[in-house]
Amino acid sequence: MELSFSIFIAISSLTFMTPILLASVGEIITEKSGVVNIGIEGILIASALAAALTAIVTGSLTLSLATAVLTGALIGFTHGAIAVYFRSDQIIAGLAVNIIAYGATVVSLASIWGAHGASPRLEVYTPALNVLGYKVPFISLASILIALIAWYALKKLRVGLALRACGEDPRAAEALGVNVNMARILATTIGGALAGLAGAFLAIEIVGQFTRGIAAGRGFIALANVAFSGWNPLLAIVGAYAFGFLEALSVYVQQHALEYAYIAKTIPYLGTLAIVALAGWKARMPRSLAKPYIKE
Amino acid sequence: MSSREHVVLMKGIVKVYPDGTQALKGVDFEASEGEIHALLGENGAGKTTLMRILYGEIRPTKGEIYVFGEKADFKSPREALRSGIAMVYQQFSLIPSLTVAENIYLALSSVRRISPAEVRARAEELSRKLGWSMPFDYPIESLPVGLRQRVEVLKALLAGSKVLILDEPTSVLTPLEVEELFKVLKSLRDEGMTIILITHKIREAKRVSDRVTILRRGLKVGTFKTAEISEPSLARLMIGEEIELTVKGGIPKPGAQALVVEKLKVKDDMGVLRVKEATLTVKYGEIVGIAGVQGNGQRELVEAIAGLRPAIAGRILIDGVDATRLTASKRGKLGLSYIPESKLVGLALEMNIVENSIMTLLSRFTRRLVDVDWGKARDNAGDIVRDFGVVCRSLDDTVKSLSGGNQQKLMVGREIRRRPKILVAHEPTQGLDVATANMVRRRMLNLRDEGSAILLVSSDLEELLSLSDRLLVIYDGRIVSEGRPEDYTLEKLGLLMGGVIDASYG
Amino acid sequence: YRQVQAPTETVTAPGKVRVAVLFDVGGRGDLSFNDMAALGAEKAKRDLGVEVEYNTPKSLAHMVPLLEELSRGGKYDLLILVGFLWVDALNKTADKFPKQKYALIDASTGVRRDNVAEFVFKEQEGAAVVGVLAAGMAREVQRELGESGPIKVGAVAGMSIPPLWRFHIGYLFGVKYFEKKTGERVEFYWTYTGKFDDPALGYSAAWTFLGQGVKVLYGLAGLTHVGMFNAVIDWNERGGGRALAIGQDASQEWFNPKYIPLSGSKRVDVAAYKAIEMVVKGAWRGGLVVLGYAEGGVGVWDLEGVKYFAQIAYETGQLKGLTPDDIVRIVKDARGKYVKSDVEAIAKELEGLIVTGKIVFKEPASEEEYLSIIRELEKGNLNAALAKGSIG
Amino acid sequence: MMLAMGESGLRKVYPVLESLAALIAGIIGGFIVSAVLGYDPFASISLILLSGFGNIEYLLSISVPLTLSALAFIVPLRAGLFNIGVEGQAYVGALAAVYVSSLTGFPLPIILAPLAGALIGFLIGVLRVYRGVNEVVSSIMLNWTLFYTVSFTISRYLRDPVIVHQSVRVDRMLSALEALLIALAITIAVHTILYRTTLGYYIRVMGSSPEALKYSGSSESRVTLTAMSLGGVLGGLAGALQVYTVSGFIDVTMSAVFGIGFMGIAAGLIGRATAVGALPASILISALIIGGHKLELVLGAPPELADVMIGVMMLALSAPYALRLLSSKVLG
Ligand SMILES: Nc1ncnc2c1ncn2[C@@H]1O[C@H](COP(=O)(O)OP(=O)(O)OP(=O)(O)O)[C@@H](O)[C@H]1O
Ligand SMILES: Nc1ncnc2c1ncn2[C@@H]1O[C@H](COP(=O)(O)OP(=O)(O)OP(=O)(O)O)[C@@H](O)[C@H]1O
Ligand SMILES: [Mg+2]
Ligand SMILES: [Mg+2]
Repeated sequence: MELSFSIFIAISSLTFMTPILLASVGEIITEKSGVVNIGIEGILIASALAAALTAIVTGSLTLSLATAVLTGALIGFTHGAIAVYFRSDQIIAGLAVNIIAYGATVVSLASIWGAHGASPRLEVYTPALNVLGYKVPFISLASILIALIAWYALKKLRVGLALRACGEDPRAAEALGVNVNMARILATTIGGALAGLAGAFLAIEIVGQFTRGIAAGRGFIALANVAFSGWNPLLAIVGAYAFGFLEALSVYVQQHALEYAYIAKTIPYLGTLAIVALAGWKARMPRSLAKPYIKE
Repeated sequence: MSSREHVVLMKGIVKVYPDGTQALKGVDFEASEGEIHALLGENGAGKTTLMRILYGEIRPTKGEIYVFGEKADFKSPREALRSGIAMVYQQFSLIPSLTVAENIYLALSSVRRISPAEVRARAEELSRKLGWSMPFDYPIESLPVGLRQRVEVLKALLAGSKVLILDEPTSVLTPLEVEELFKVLKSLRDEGMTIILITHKIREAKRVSDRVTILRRGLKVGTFKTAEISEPSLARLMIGEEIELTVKGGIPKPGAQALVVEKLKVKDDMGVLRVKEATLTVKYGEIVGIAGVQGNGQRELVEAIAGLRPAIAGRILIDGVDATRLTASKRGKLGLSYIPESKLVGLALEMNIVENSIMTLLSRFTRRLVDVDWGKARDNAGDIVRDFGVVCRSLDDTVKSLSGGNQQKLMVGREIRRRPKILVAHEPTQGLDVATANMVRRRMLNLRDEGSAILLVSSDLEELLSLSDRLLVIYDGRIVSEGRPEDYTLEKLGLLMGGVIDASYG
Repeated sequence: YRQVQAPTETVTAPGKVRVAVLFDVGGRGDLSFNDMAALGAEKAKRDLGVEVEYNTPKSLAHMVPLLEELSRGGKYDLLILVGFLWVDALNKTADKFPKQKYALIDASTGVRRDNVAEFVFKEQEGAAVVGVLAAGMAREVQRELGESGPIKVGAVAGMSIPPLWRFHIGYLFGVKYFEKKTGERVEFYWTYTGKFDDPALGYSAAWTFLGQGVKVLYGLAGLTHVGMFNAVIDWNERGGGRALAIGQDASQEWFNPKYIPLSGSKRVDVAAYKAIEMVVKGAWRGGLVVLGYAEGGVGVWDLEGVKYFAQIAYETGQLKGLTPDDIVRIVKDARGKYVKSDVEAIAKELEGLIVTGKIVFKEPASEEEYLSIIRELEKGNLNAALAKGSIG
Repeated sequence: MMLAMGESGLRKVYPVLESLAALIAGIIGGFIVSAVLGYDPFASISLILLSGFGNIEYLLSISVPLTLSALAFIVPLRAGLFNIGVEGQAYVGALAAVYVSSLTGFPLPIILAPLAGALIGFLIGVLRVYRGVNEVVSSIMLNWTLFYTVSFTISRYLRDPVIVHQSVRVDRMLSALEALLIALAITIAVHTILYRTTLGYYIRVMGSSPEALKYSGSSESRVTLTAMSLGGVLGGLAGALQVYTVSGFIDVTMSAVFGIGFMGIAAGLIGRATAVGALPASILISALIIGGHKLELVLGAPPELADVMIGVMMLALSAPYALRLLSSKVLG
């Protein structure tokens, strides 16, 4: 690879990692509070549709982002509330979110635009910066910032300590004066909101419209990235970036080995797996993850 | 009500848990300013429940609460904290992965706005005043229990509490640490604080409290001035019937060496060396007790003996066989049985009683290599349940649905009924009421009399003194003393357990 | 060069003919052959007054039972099967229901049956002309930017399956033909994204190519290449670069006529329409129908076609802000700007060779054969791709 | 709370009540979505619910491989392991079935396919035990890796001489009845393994508490490896049965097998993570999917309406406590 091309790939991977990073950080926040939400894929899809619909109807980027974030937050909130008050099996509920979101968005696509695959094109863009001559969407930088903030907040701020307390030992957290139920719902809502932003980014910045099942598994990649990172937002940046970078690399490798095109496609997946297996940082998940907290 | 005296007033408290358990059946309770008030009662009497209600953690089914003369209706501990009530639970309310400072900050900031730096400064000042040196930047999980309790107390005091509830605070402390704690409590009382001390140790209540309230099976028996009531009458009021407080065994007839531990070194989950060259021997037909403050390596020691934790160095001989590298099940086949301290280890809570009843002896209930004989297992489970009085609806109940005490009975019963050649028992009577605990003790003595070797680790010193034929003291991962129980006084034991003296002394 | 005509009106016949269109897995919304099949059927519905129903199997697992059930039911005069995944189901079913008529589109069972009409396309032929034009367009973009060095063209493809092998061969052939005729060096970039439904992946694959200086990208990946379009648009409008995209199957210029001035055609709609028409007119004939350049089955969309699809998009609300006429005007300008007459001449020449049958492309029967053709083409051996005729 | 006398009786029927309630919730969910989006809700729902049962042979042939996939998910789940790798295991199982069949003919593939699946399950287990890699991470990554690797193998080594994109086909197919018998036999086997054997015992102990497992004399690594391998065996079988009862071949786009692992998770969970629940749940899901096909054909509504119903059903099943709350409110 030439140097300038390497720099190009290095910079543009920032764009491609963004949805995965945002969703991962959201999920880390959610899981730190003791709730697991494997419905991120569904949130990505649903909020991408919300972003597209709003952008088309209003033409406003701000509104479009806001609706997507709100949609994500709403789904996250619902998931959290069901988990907290109905003590749901969070895994089943999350899978259900995925299935419902996929089905409902395809059905909506047909009933809103009479289309089966894609919405009309969106005529909005997110603002972007120019880094060494290459486009870097502002949201991509923001996503890194969000990861840093999440890391800092989880480590230092009261709200972060409180969240972690809920994920470690909800009973003790409650005794420490934390409202565990509220904290968990708050966390899933924030997690959902970030996944919502990721969905909007996917639709607005990358694809330029809504397409059926637009996330194409990125929600699950984000989920894997959460475990990959050991619930650390900083390492989540590394994981998301590595995946984006390896995806680009696989395109490059194929050029030189057409007969191994299929094999080249495995690069991002095997590469990520190799990183986790070799790095082997001992990840400890929040002790009370996915366990309902029953007060009495 | 006169608000001056009755800092806390609870009237007609009834509590029915969601599963229908009637924990409190109309209890009145009051505590005044500047007193240490002991709340005495057997296991399951409702002491903790009453205080959890006062602390706002759970809501009473019926009843009224007044704090400083005002009607209180706390919806959460946060509200109670704001009103000046703090509680230190039996299981500490600390987040293991957070540091001391973070834990304290989290607790204080839920009461009012405060910066981490300010919390830190005030915590340091207070601990200096109490003469404690606290490792503020260490995660709780790296601290010994005694220190964790101090964190809890610091937390409560810093929150500006006027009422401090302590739930069985002494059960995890050395006698020395108990003294320390009582000294602090008394000085706090003298400063005007109200201290409610939950305990079922009559002697403690007698020593430290000003007044005592006794609960029995969800009802209040009465409130008395401590000075005006004797220990035997307290015991009678508490238990409701005369029972022997201690069990005495026959004369031991030690035989061959059953269990030998040589220069054993063991690490804990965090990789910290917890057992540092421990050496001990248990012979057939004797009970060897180990005394020690929680966190001095006894858990790692017995887990290593049971085969749940690798030994870093040293040897373990079971019935003469070098078992250092053997798996837990191989050791079981050599005749070793182990009662763990934690029910999470000793029981599969999601599974039913029958399934749990064969957990350590699956091979005895297996036909043709893999086929589990459930008929036989069911019989076995029925025997345990009957023999140890496990209260359950049916043998198909999940163990999760049993009360803590009944879970303990099931686990202990399973191991004792196995008639092991060698039994390693870690806190075998925890959570059991006195009658059942005594039954378990008697069964262990029977086992010994039948020739089994027993290694008993317990935090109940009276239990140790009355059951052991030989007594060891563990401190900081080493056996620091060995002798016959008659050789020890409670005071000397305390000093040994606290590491103040070692065996060479006296 | 001859461009493919927009679908034109035909006779309106009466009759209560019932047709079911059975899509490929994934179904409508691929902006590619499934949608095109629906388009043809809808046109037949309007023009021929037939009743059309649609069905999308959830997975290949459902194809055999579904087809059997519909055949047994006997409710439909014609079952249109879209995509090669139906081959097996058809082989299992067709002989059991000799009265049921089937039309298989974009694949062949390899067996001739009276009740089965099969429509296959010579993707190589259309793609070859696209290749010439793509190289020419890339050259103009490069000139416009004042860049020197080899011309760079590329494609973002879906999965490595036979239709895409044919596209690959044709496209590369066209590029090499251009190289031969002009003597200008062209670098060729091709990637299989492995998916037909992941536009974000299409974006990142395209972006990687654009970063390597590729100036024209051909989209051969269904929904996935929607992301490629967006990457090209971004590259122009926000990346500070200049590049063009080429669509495929339907005319996709209306997506963004400025940067997508060209689309290859593959008339799945014509095939569907023809099949229905045979039934309606009582002119059914089983057997293989090969739709090549000469038959108007593949090629490059002309402005009429561009307008036709822009019109559909306009009516369904997909196209906003611009009218179909605007689209046509912009496309015309763009084509004028980027397709120079020398290139047009080369394209015409190649087209002539194809239409007159002077050259006929090989049908790769295996992946090995496909790969070896590609290797030869890369070396400049154009004849390796030909079953008949040769390039001098 | 509950009436004291009926309590234990109620406990027994609760799972059934919950499943019923979930079905109803699913129906209501589908009803609302179809009504909101402008399709006749009564017609839509009755089509989706009933038409699936019109052709039992069709229904069964689709349900059987799905059952295997559900079982493949359930077995590790009972040990607390989340086997999302069924998908990839099914790929290699299908590949092995087709390949071995081309070399030897029936019944050997049915033996070797599970072995291939087991290898993948074992690998996931090894990564977890020896490298501490969370099985969710490795499964997700391996699924895609295997997708492309199997595609590669088909396109390179297994093409059909006549129809290029297809692999060599298996030499005989199983009838729906044969498949059903196999599924029943395997269900019984899995149930027996889980509840009657020492292995199943240890699997369940681990699912309850890994600490207790060690205490009971087994080890987490051993059970992890066996449970994942067993899951892999079933996943491989799911792929093989998909080929043997449904498709007869696999193609480079893997569409014969694609998605079976993910649907299996849904079926396993709707079947309440029990071996005996897997088959009924698979039949229900398959019927809904077939119903979705009919819906599109008859009403022109998107077949994905069936997905919405399946999802709502799962959501309802995820929170049995909601039902308990509801019934305690209703009963007083
Ligand atoms: N969460 C709960 N749900 C149902 N019943 C409970 C719960 N907690 C306690 N109980 C029951 O309430 C009664 C009182 O329990 P509590 O914990 O208050 O006793 P205690 O006096 O503190 O006992 P101990 O000395 O063992 O701590 C017991 O019968 C117990 O079984
Ligand atoms: N969180 C909970 N939710 C529902 N029931 C509970 C809960 N915790 C405990 N229980 C039930 O409450 C009862 C008492 O439990 P607990 O362990 O507090 O009793 P205990 O005081 O230890 O009893 P024992 O006197 O036998 O030791 C049991 O039936 C148990 O199943
Ligand atoms: Mg208790
Ligand atoms: Mg208590």
